[in-house]
Order: sequence, then structure tokens, then C-alpha cells
Amino acid sequence: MTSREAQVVSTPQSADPPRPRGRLAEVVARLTYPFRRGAAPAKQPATGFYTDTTVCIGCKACEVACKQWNQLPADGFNWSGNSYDNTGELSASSLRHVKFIEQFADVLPPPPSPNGRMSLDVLPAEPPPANRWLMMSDVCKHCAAAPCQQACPTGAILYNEFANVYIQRDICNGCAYCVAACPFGVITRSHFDGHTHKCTLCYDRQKDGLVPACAKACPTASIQFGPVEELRERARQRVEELHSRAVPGAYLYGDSPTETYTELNSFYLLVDRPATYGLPEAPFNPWIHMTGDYVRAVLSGLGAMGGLLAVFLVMGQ
Amino acid sequence: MPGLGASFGRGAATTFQQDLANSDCILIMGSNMAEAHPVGFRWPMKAKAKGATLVHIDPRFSRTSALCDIYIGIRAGSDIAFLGGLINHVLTHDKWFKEFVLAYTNAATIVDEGFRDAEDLGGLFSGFHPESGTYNANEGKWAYEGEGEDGQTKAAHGKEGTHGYGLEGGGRAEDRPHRDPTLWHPHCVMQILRRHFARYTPEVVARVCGCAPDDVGRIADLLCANSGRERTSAIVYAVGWTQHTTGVQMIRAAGILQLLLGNVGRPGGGIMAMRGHSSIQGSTDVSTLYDLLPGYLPQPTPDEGHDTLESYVKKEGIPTGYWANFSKFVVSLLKAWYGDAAAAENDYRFGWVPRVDGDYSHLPTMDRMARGEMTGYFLFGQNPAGGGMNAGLQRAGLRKLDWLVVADWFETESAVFWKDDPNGPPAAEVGTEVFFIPAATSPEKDGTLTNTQRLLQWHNKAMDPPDDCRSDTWFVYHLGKRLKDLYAGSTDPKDQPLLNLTWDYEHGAGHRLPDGTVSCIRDEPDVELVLQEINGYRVGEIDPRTGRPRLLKGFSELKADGSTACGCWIYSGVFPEPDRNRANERKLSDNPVQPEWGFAWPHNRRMLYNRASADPEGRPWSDRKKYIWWDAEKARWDGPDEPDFEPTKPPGYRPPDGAKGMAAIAGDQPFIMKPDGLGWLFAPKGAKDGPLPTHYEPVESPVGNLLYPRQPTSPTVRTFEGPLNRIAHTPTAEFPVVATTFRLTEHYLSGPMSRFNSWLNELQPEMFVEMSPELAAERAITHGDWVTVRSARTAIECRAMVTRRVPSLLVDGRVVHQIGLPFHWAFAGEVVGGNANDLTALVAEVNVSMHEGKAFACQVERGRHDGRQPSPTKHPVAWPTRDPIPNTPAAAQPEGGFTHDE
Amino acid sequence: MFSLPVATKPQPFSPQTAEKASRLRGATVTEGVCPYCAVGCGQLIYTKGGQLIDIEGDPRSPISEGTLCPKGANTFQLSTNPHRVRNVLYRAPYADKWETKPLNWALDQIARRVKAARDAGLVTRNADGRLLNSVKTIGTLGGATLDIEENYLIKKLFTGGLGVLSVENQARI
Amino acid sequence: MQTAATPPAAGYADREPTKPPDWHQLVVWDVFFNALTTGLFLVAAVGELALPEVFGPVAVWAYPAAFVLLLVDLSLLVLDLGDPLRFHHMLRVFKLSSPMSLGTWCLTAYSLPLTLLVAIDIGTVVGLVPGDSDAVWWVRRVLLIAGLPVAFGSAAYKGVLFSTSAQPGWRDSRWLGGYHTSSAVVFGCAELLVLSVLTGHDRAAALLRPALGLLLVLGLIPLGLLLGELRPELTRRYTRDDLFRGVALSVGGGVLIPLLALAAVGTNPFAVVLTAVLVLTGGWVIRHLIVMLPHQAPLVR
Repeated sequence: MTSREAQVVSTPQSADPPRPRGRLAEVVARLTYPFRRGAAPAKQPATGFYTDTTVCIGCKACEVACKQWNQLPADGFNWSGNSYDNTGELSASSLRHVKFIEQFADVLPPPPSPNGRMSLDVLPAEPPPANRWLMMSDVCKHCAAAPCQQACPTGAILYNEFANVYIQRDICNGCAYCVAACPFGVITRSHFDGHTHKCTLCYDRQKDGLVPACAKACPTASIQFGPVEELRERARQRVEELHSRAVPGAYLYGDSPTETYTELNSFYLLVDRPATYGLPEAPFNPWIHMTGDYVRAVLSGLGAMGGLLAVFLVMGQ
Repeated sequence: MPGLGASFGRGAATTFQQDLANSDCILIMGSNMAEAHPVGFRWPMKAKAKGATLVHIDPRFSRTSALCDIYIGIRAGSDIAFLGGLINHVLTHDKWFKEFVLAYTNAATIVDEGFRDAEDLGGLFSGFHPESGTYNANEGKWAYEGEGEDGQTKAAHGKEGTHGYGLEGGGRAEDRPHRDPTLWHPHCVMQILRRHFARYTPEVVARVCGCAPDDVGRIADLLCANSGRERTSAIVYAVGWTQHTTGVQMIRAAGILQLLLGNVGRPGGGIMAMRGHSSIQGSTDVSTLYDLLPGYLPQPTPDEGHDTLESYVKKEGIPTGYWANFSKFVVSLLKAWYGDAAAAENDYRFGWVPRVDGDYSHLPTMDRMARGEMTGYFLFGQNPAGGGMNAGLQRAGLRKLDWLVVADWFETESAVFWKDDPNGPPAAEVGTEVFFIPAATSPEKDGTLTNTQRLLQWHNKAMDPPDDCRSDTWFVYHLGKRLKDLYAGSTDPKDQPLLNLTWDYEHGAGHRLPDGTVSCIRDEPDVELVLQEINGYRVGEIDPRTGRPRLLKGFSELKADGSTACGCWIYSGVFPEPDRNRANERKLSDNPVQPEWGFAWPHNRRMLYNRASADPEGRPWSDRKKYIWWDAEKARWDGPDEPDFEPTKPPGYRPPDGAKGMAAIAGDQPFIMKPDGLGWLFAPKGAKDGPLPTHYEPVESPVGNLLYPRQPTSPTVRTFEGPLNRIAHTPTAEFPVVATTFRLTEHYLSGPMSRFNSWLNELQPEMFVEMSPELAAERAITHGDWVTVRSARTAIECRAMVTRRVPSLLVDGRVVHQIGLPFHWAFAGEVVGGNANDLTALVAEVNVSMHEGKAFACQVERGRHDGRQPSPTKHPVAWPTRDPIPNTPAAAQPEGGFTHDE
Repeated sequence: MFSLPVATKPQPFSPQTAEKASRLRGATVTEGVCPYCAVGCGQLIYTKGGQLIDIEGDPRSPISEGTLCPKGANTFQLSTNPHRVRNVLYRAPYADKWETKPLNWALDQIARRVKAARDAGLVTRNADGRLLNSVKTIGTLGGATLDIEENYLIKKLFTGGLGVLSVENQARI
Repeated sequence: MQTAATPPAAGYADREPTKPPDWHQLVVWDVFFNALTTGLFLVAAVGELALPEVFGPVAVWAYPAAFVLLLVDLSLLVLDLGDPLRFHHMLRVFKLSSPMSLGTWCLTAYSLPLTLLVAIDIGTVVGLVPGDSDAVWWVRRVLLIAGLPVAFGSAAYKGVLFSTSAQPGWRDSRWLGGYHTSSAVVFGCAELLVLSVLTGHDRAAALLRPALGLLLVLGLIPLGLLLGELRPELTRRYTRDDLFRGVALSVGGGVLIPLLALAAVGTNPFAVVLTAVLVLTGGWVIRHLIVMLPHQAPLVR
């Protein structure tokens, strides 16, 4: 009984093709590289994450496991004061981000506030059933129709065979349009290499049949990885179970498509409204407007040109 | 370890972490399990998923509380009051597990009528000597009736503590103690217990702890509903209990509660001690402790009874129970140490073992060091200058040394105290000579770690350490060889122990690494040989397969005639064959106990006292809680685990009169390390601060003792008062805020293994103090402000984390504020900051010389501290390495290397 | 159901993406145990060419089942760390800086100091003439983060061989 | 790396979930130059195609100017990339769903006829190309016709690029593309007017003045619609004073005053240049307000 982790080492590692020799060959190789194509692998069942925030202990093992596996840089020692969240946000160097939300009722009568700012309390949408400290490990949502993927002008962002949204680091040129496109604020551009980075869903590990580093490390199975269909089923059962255990506020975020957005292949079980967790209440795919915007742009332009032509033709004769 | 030892017989967690998943209710108290042991917390979470209720009782609402079903905030240091309330509730409502208690505990045993309880003497037990601050258990008549003055006495070390099993077991006369199964006898343990805990009513507990009176009954009812034949509850604790001057008694209280509820030795029950360091259990077992020889054998003292091996065995041995084999353990240890030089005619060189004539534990040693009484000191992966209690005093001690050797990975506070201590004198005034030996990390060496559930797990060397980094095995081994060379030829008797010390762990051939290459370190000792010596071998009997002495299969093979050698008897069996290192066995099976993964001491038993999982007749208490049972057909105990019992002793066995050793333990007495085979509700021996837990305030508390007003703090506690160690005695008005220290998931201890690591530092970069909005408002502090926290020792600055997670409590009608201080920062590393350990006091609990980091008094002020503040000694390093992975194409390089690689 | 106004065709894979694989292929895997707390999580240590390339949880461990906490997940950085000291450092009395020294030199010096301190500090019998055979002027501290074999050798050498009394570690209770 | 006291914020509910791309001044100037080059080409080409005899002589100056402006714009585009050496990756795919892809292809396609036109112009000036040959005339016509749609596309994509994003403000601005395209034509008209006045082509100038006036008035429609859509985000993120200055510069300075000036001052070269500068400045200010909008933290009220 050996683990996949022990078996993988027996797969031989391939080698890089020989590097071009000489300046000119190197320049030519650079110029032609983006136009070379690799063979697209055969499609596999879609995989993703199911993050059950009700069992998250906020340990941040996911963050460190991600940094370790992907060898990401530490990105600054800044005490935020926002509960135990000193990561602050998802970025090119923090592909996982654990959020902390403190919701506590007054124990003793509320004290006068020295200057208006008080403790870390975040008022819940509705009075919480008890004092609680919500924790949630945030990550790329791997949207079924991802705005970042649609935006990417180089084709660096693609859907790999597992239907994960993946940024090809050898292609990305750092235009940052994906940053603008993401409704969840997942992607940023790294100031180290100028490229954008986000969760790869450990594409390299999946290729070898391994679970992504964060899901593997998670001590309480708050982050679960697997075929999305299975995950959705499991998540829906969990919601029912929670409802039966007097957690009526539990619901799934992103497990199914809405009017304005597709389903997320990385979805969440939450117990407060999305905004409490820093998620958009109703994510919106900006491409819904694209055709109309083009039409308005073209019409305005044509109108102006028409006016111009009219003046020329009428007055120029 | 006496907390557990006095109750059950062994100072170790009674169960294993995975078994927590079988609990129906888990009480986590004195532990912040989700934060300090996140992976261990996996198992309570599994229990929760199966429907169990998790309860957290703690001064702070931590990440553990967030995941528990019930959280109750109590004042730091008031745990015994709360536990006493639970015990009282169980007793007064008659909810204890009758069959279990009657059969398996000493509830019915009658105690000497001369005994006087704390109830009678205003918070003191009989036998107290105020001038020395100690109890004399004999004078106090703590013993069972009939033992009287003849009860065997252990060698006393004066005031100092000892871990020796003598505390855990304790002897008695060979007569059977008197028992009253009706439990009506006024001096029977049950009646004493009832009287002792009657004071702990819900109202009183609420006044002391700051919780609501209902909370006690709520939790007690929950535990009772989840105990009994069909259900079990577990208790989890960690340093939140141990780091008190009443720590041993807190654990004792938990032991009493679990015995009353019948939750010991049963699946989903027990007391899980969560230890903090990777091998803290192992370092106690093998014992790098001043008063213990390996395997919990008491180190001899200048006591008359310790003059000869025979008198020592007579004095410290116990005639009944497993400790009857005492002489085998001692002689085998001496053979392992002194080899051929140890023989029957020279008392196996028992005289060579140094005698303990005082307290040489860490804290008193530091106190002596600060007084200039020490010459040289070795630090192996410990950082007293940052992590020691009253770390300022410990640094003052290091500055008084002639020389100091630090073996570590990074330049910790203890390595750079002479130059980087912001509050220390300039380097030119520090005379300590310092040697820093770069150490190997665990992937760079072979070795065994004993985890919190007594499980020995071998870790394999994966690669050589860089440059001059060496394992501590290498360092100690070669230091020993050099010392032997320096002393070579000496005929001075005092040098003979060293010259005759067996010291041969050479690798036969070069050490082959897992990748097939040979280690570059040619003189690395063979760690397996060390483990084999720990396991034990037959002297002079050569195994033809190896040409070395034949290995022992377990401690049952030990002999007292010098024919066996064994470095640590409780570990015997870990290396039964030359090619079978059971610590390195990683076999999985269908058995949920997974007995072939590693090796648990003793004798691979995963759950201790598991005989108690069956009823006195040997049948499982219930099908749901089946674990070990008597199989009459096979005439042996059966089940998924090794029985912690003689495997073929039937339940009906009754010892004949005058029986000795294991023969004196009946077939229905599961606590085989106890001379009477019973779990001790009342501990006639084993704890130096009393046979029953009693609530005392911490040494520093703003509140007096509401339960025993005449006795504010533990009568036996030792303080080391002096200019460097001022104490704000209870009740203090000058320092009205209760401080408790805590661990964050993101850091480790005082930071030697975390504050040099950027991936962890970015998660918790700065020292902060958690306080309630009420306290903040009182001191005009805003969230995020700099504040100064002051104790009687010193002051530090930190950022204010104003949060309702640290409740201010109503204690005896007035508001008592608490603050929480993470203890991870000091002055060396990538991130530095105020050190909570500088604030704590050097005080020592009497049994184990434990300090009181979890409850002390302080004052909080707005604004920065005007003293000198540390600045980082290391620049932050974003990437641990940017070297590409060798022999790996660009496509398989890590995604985050952030290189242009097309 | 929401659908896109513009169809997104499959995007081409780059040659590198098509070759994507984990770096664990061809590595050497070794079974280890996490050096941080006492839970005892199993770890798998991957090396390539003698270089550490990854440490992650051992999915077979019945205790940890492949999971790790943030510190355990950080074990890689504990070993591969530019702040690690790689040579013996020596600080002479009253000096204001470290000097780098050879390992052998340090061992010799330490052994000599131990001998001198022991010879001066060893007490054979106390004032009452009772046997002591002990040294109180030297001490060792640490062990709870060490392997049990290391602990055993420390106790054996310092207590059994040299008669040092103050052999201590972090464990207390 | 340790920070001084920072005012901590509790929770996440008050934060915008999106993150602005690190597009700053470079992109403001890029959007501005995009309009300058495409507008100039569009107006010159339409003029030359419609009234060759009137606009032909001015257009000869216009194409090199548009070419220079295009070079500036392209440089800004490249420099704004995180990895400028990979600019050519933009041409790796043609992707309709990505306005940036479409735009890059349009710009590339636009640069080809423009380059040839400039080459022909320069060739004519230095005498390498016979300026009056029929073949050249036809080649120019073909190039102009070929250039028109791609230049138009180059102008039209830019606003859509912003409006099809998730950024606050941008995502609400349905008329951003409309405004940008119409404003590009306004820019082009103003530029060509300046060129005409400076090179003394009075007939062209006489036509361009009313045209500019008309375009400015027409342009108020998309501008008004755009500002209407953006009002909530603009008022949330800019102070009242900033907004007043911005609107004064862009609507007052960029439209109303030029309109008055066009009516009042006639063909005075200095006044024409000043008018054009006002128009362009107004356009720049609007672009600045919009591009920087997501970077502007919401004001605490």
C-alpha cells in the first residue's frame, strides 16, 4: 500500500530541449516562441475546490503549503490589525488568503469609544446565533466562464484539461487586463517578473495525480479537492446536514450559475452574506455588455464621422 | 508528569490522538488545540462531524473556541475552581459511573483517620510545615488506613521537585488496604471527596471564574450525558494547565473527573495531554532531566538509603505492581552505561551515578547562574534568552558564564544575547565566551521522535547537512570521544565513569543516503546503534547475523543479574531484531489502531489502562465502546490494541496473600503501575502539594482566594525573589490586569524555528496584545495603538488588538480585565518585538518546578515603552532559495520561481 | 442560465504547458517526521541531486493523514534558509563580533573547557561525607526538540560520564 | 518592513472585492494618444477621400503626424506591459472576446497602410515617388480605404476595453466606448484644423471649423450619457472640488469655450491652436478621471 506521493518519484523526469546557441538564434527563438504550439492534452473531468468555511480553523497551512510548493516569495511583514489576517489580499505571491471575521455581541455594557474606532467587531447581516469568529480560505474561483480568460489577449490564460483556469507563465506578458477583468480581485501582477499569477490549482501536481498543496495540507478538510460534480454533491449534503443541526444560515456560494455569472469550480460554503467575506454579492461577468458597448462605440464613431462627412459634403461643394 | 501519574500510574497521555474521533464529547481546557496542534485538532473535528459536542473553556476565545460548540470564558488560573464545580456536580447529582468507580478506583479505600482535609484546615492539608513550605505526607497521614508510619518513604530531596516514578506510584505496606464498598465509611475516599468538593457550588465557581453559575451545570450535564456504558467523553489539555503553580493539581482534577465518569482506558475517553515539542515526551522518557534516570528511575540522592544499589532498590522499589521489577531496570541501565566495568561485585557501579542533593532544574539553575555560580553551559536547541521565564534574568545568567556552547540552526537570542539584547550592557562588558555549533535539521539526520501519544517515530536522513552543520548526536559523540582522550590514562577514581562509559557508535561502512550516495560526513555516529542500546541487549550473547550482542524483544526479558543491558527500559522492544527498527515501521492495516505504524511505549500499547474498557468480568461495557475484552476461549485478552495488562491473566484472578509484583494485581485492576491496581481519586502519594486538588490563586493575581481566604496561593510554591525577579503577590492592586500568554499557529515558541522564516513571519509579523474593548476604553487605547504592558519584572511594548475575544469578566462583583500575550517575539530574527517571556516571573510549582506563564499580574498603559526597542537582526528574505531544481525541465520548475524561462 | 455573447475557443497550449509535470518525478523520497510540535505528523522529504526540493505531509500517516499545519508546511524553509549558520561561530570574551572557526578547533576548545570546569567543580562527597560524585558548575539545557537518541547520549555523557547534575530540557510536567 | 501604526479596518464588507490593475499615467497617455492618432487619420482620410483637392495637401502633413502619434502610443502600450519584451505575444492569438486582442490586431493592421502612406509621402517629398502618377493616386486610395476600418477599430476598442472589466466605474460605463470613439474624431478634427491653419490651407480650415463645432456638440451626447453613468462612482471617489475642476476643464474648457471660440475668433492661427489645445486638454482630463477612477479609494463620509 503505497501512496501516490511515493509512486510519483519513479516517473522519469523529461529534460528541456537544448537551448538555442548564439545571440541571433536566441532572438529568433524568443520571437517565434509564442507561435509554437504544444499538443493539447485529452480532456479530463473538471476538478475544483470546495471550501467549507464552517470547519476552517484559520491555521493558514494552505497559505504556507502553497508558498512552499510553488516557491512563492514572502510579500511583506505588515501587521494589519484586521483580526489575524496579515496577508491582506490574494496576490501574485499569495495565492491563498485566509480571512478572519470577528462577530461578537456585547458582554458588558458597551464602553464609550475614544475616537469612534472600536474593536474588531464586524456586524453580521442578521444577529448571529452566537458569538462567532468566521474564517475562510480564499482562492481563485476557477470560474466556469472566467472573465480573466476572456480578457487575456495573448491566450496565456486557458482552460487546461481539468477545466481549471491556468495562466501560462511562459506566455503572459503582463498586460494586466485579467487583473481588471476579475470580479473577485484574485489576480495581481508581480513586481518581480511583471507577469500575473494566481492559483494554478497545482496543475503540475494534478498532472502527476497529486492533490493540490493547500487541499492536501488542510488539517480539517475545510479545503476539499476533487471532481467538481462530486464536490457539489458533497457540499449540498453538508448544507442540508448543517440546516438540520441548527445552522440555518449555511448556503453555497458559486455552486450553480446565476443570471449574471457562471458557476465557480472553486466554491464555498458560507454562513453569512457574501460581502461579509469580501465576496461580491452578485458577481457579474463584464462580457455580458461587450457587444452592446461595441455597438455604442461604433455608432458614436460613425455618427461623428457622418457629421463630419455631412459638413464636408454640404459645405465643401 | 505527576498530574497524570498520581491518578493513573504513568505520566503520559492515556490515549492517542486518533481515538479522539471516537468521543461523544470533548472538553478542551488549558489547551488551544486548533492553534497549537492544528493537525491533532483534526480528530476532535472528526468527532464533531460524527455528532460529538466540543467544549472549550479558556480565558480567550481562540481559534479553538471558534470551532467548538460551546465556549465558556473563565479567568486565567481559575481552572481548579471550575473543575471542582464539575466534580461537585457529578457527586451531588450522583451521576458518577457506579460500577466503574467501585471496581477500578480507590473510592472505597479507607484513608488514615489522622488525615485532615483542606476543608478542615482553611486551605491546607495536614502535615504542612510553614517554615519550609512543604508537606510531610507521613505526618499528615495521607496514607491509606493501616499503612501508618510504616508506609515506605521515598528519598526526599528537600523542597525540590522530582519526576521520579516514586511520585507516581508510591509505596505502601504489604497489607491490603481496607475498603468499604458501601462507601459510607466517613474516611473512605468517596466521602473525603464529597466533603472536599462540596464547597465548589455553581455560585462560588461563577464568582471565582467569572462565568455564569449555569455554565457549571451545563457542562457537567453534558459530560455526564456523554459518559457511561454507551458513551465516552475525553479531556484535552496542554500547557494552559501545566504552566501554573497549581498545574499538577489541575490535571489531577481532570483525572478525578474522568475516573468518576468512567472515561479512562476506554475508546473516546481518557485525558489527552498535548505536548508542545516534537520529542518533549521522549526527552522526559529518556530523560534529559536532572532528577531522573532513563525510564523514570529516580536519580540517587545522598540519602542513606541510596548508599548501595540494594538499599536504593529497597527504598525506591515497590513490591506490588509492575514497579516490582525495579532492580532489573536499574541494573540493565548501569550495564548499558558502564559496560564490563559494571559487575555484581562492584554494585554495577551504582556509586558512579552522580547524587542529586538539591534542585538543579532549569529555573533554579538559571537563578544560580545569575548569581555567578555556574562556569559553563550547553544549549541544545533551546533558547532561554528568549523563551525562558523572566527571560531578562536568564540573559543576566548567560552573561555571568565563563563559556557557553549553543548548538542551533539560527542565531537565536541565546546566541546573540551579548551583542543584540537592546536592554543588555554593551558587548565589551560581557565576558562570556560563546561557541556556536551549527546544527543539522531533522531531514539531515536519522533519529527518533516520541510524540504526544508516546509514539516513537523514526525520521530518516534524506541528505547531508550543509558545510559544518552537524547533528547533535555527532557533536555529543565527538565531544565525548575528545573528553575520553583528554582523560585517557587517568587513574583518578572520579574519572573512571567517563573512561568506562560505553561509547562506540561508529558506522561500519559509510552511511548510505536514500538516493544511493554515500554521506560526506564519514564520522557520523550510527544512530541505530544508539537506539539499539536504548532497546537493550543480552550482554555477551552474540547475534551471529551482526556480530553484536543479541537484542532484547521487550522489557519482559530484562534481568537484574547483569546479563542484560538496556538504556531505557520503557522503550525496550523498539528494536527487537537487528533489521527491525519498529520506530521506522510504517505498515498500515484494517485495524483502526494501526499498531504497526511506529512503536508506542510501553510495549506498543496505544491506549493505556485499556483493561478498563471491559467491565470487571472482562466483557465490553457496551458494543459501541468495545476495545479490549477477555476471550474466554483463547484464555487471553483480545482487541485491536495490545492489552495494557498481563495478556493471559483472567478477570477472575485474585492475588494470594502476600503476593508480590504483578501477581499482586487482581484480574479486575486495570491500573497496573499502581501498587493497588486502582485509579486514584485520592492520591496518598504522588503529589507534593496535596492528595486532592484545591483552588489557589496564581502567585500573582489581583483577586484573593475566594474559596480559602486564608490561603491565597499554593502553600508549596517556590519563588526566587530578588532584584531581577520581583513578585507582585496575590492579591495585588498595583497590577490589576490578569495576563495570560498564548501560542499562535503561525509561530513556534520564542521563535527560533519561526522568526527566521519569512513564510511564517509575514503571517504574524508583530507583537500584539489582545484586550477587551472595556479595558481599552478605560485606558483610552484605540485598536492598533502602541501600548506598554508592565509587570513587576519589566515592561514591553506591543500593538493593541482590541477584541471581544478576550472577555473582561465579572469576578466576585467587580470587573477583572484580562489580556492575552503571544510569546513568540524577542530581539533576534527577521521580525522582532516585545517579549512576553520578559514579563513573566521565575516561580516554581513544587512537583515539577514549572513556572506560571499562563497567569500573572500586569498593568496596561497607552503609548510606547520608553526603553530601547529591538531592531531585526536579519534582513527579510523573500525566497528561501532561488536555485532552480536540478535535473528538472522548465515545465516542472515551481510556478513561483518568477524567472524568465522560455 | 447565462451564456457568453462571444464564444471562447479553446486556447492553444504553449510547448511548456503541454509538458507540465510535477518536480517530484525522478526525485528521491524519504519518510520523515515533522520537527515542530508533538503531534508527530508524517512528512515526505523529496530530494534531487542532494538538494531538498519539497517537504509535504505523508498521506499514509495515521496521525496526520497527509495534512500539515503552517509550521509543518514551512519545514522546507527551516532547512533551506539563508539565515542558517553553516560554520562554527566563536565569540571571544568581551569581543563585539563573531569569528568563523573550524569545527575541530571548536570541539577541542570545548572539550578542554569542560575538563577544566569539571576538574575544578567535581565534588566527591558532601560536608556530611556522603557520596555526591557530582558537578554543579556545568549544565546542559535542551532536548525536547532533539531526537531521543541525542537526548540519551547527552544524559549518558553528561550525567553518567561527567557527573553533571543540571541536565535539563523544556519538559516539566 | 515593520510598519508604523496603520489604521486597521475590521472585516471585508466595506472593501471593493476587485483590484485595480496597476495602470497609471502611462495608460492615461496611451488612451489619449490612441485618440490622437486614430482620430487624425480618420478625419484626414475621410477628408481626402471625400474632397481630395481640398484635403489632399493637408493630409500629406496629417499622415506623418498620425504616424508619429501612433509610434508614441505604441511605445506607451509596450512600456505599460509587465514584460515589454513579450509585446509580440499579443499577436499569438486573435481573440474576439478580448477587446485588447482585437485592438492590438486593429492597431497592427492600421499601422501598415499608415506606414506605407507616410513612406509614399516622404518618397514624394524627396522625389523618389512621382507625386502626380495615377498609380500612386490609386495606391493611396486603396491604402486609405484599407486603413479606415482598422483605424476606426483601433479607436472603437479602447473604450470597450475599459467598460468590459470588473472595475468600479468602468464596469458601469456603457458609453465609454461611444465617448472615446466620438472624442477621437473630435481630436482628429481639431488636429487637422491646426495643421490646416498652420500650413495655410484656408479652404480646409474653413470646412473643419464648422465640422469641429458640430462634432463638439454631437460629442456632448455620449459624454453626457457617460458622466451620468459614472456619477455615483465619481462622487464616491472624488472630492467635490476635484470633480468640479474636472468637469469645468472637460466640459467647459473642452467643449463650451472652444465652441464660443470657434464662433468668435475665426481663423486666427493662435486662437485656433489654443482652441485645439483646450479641446485636447478636456479630453485628456476626462480620460484621466476615468482611468484613475478604480485607484481612487472611496472617500470616507
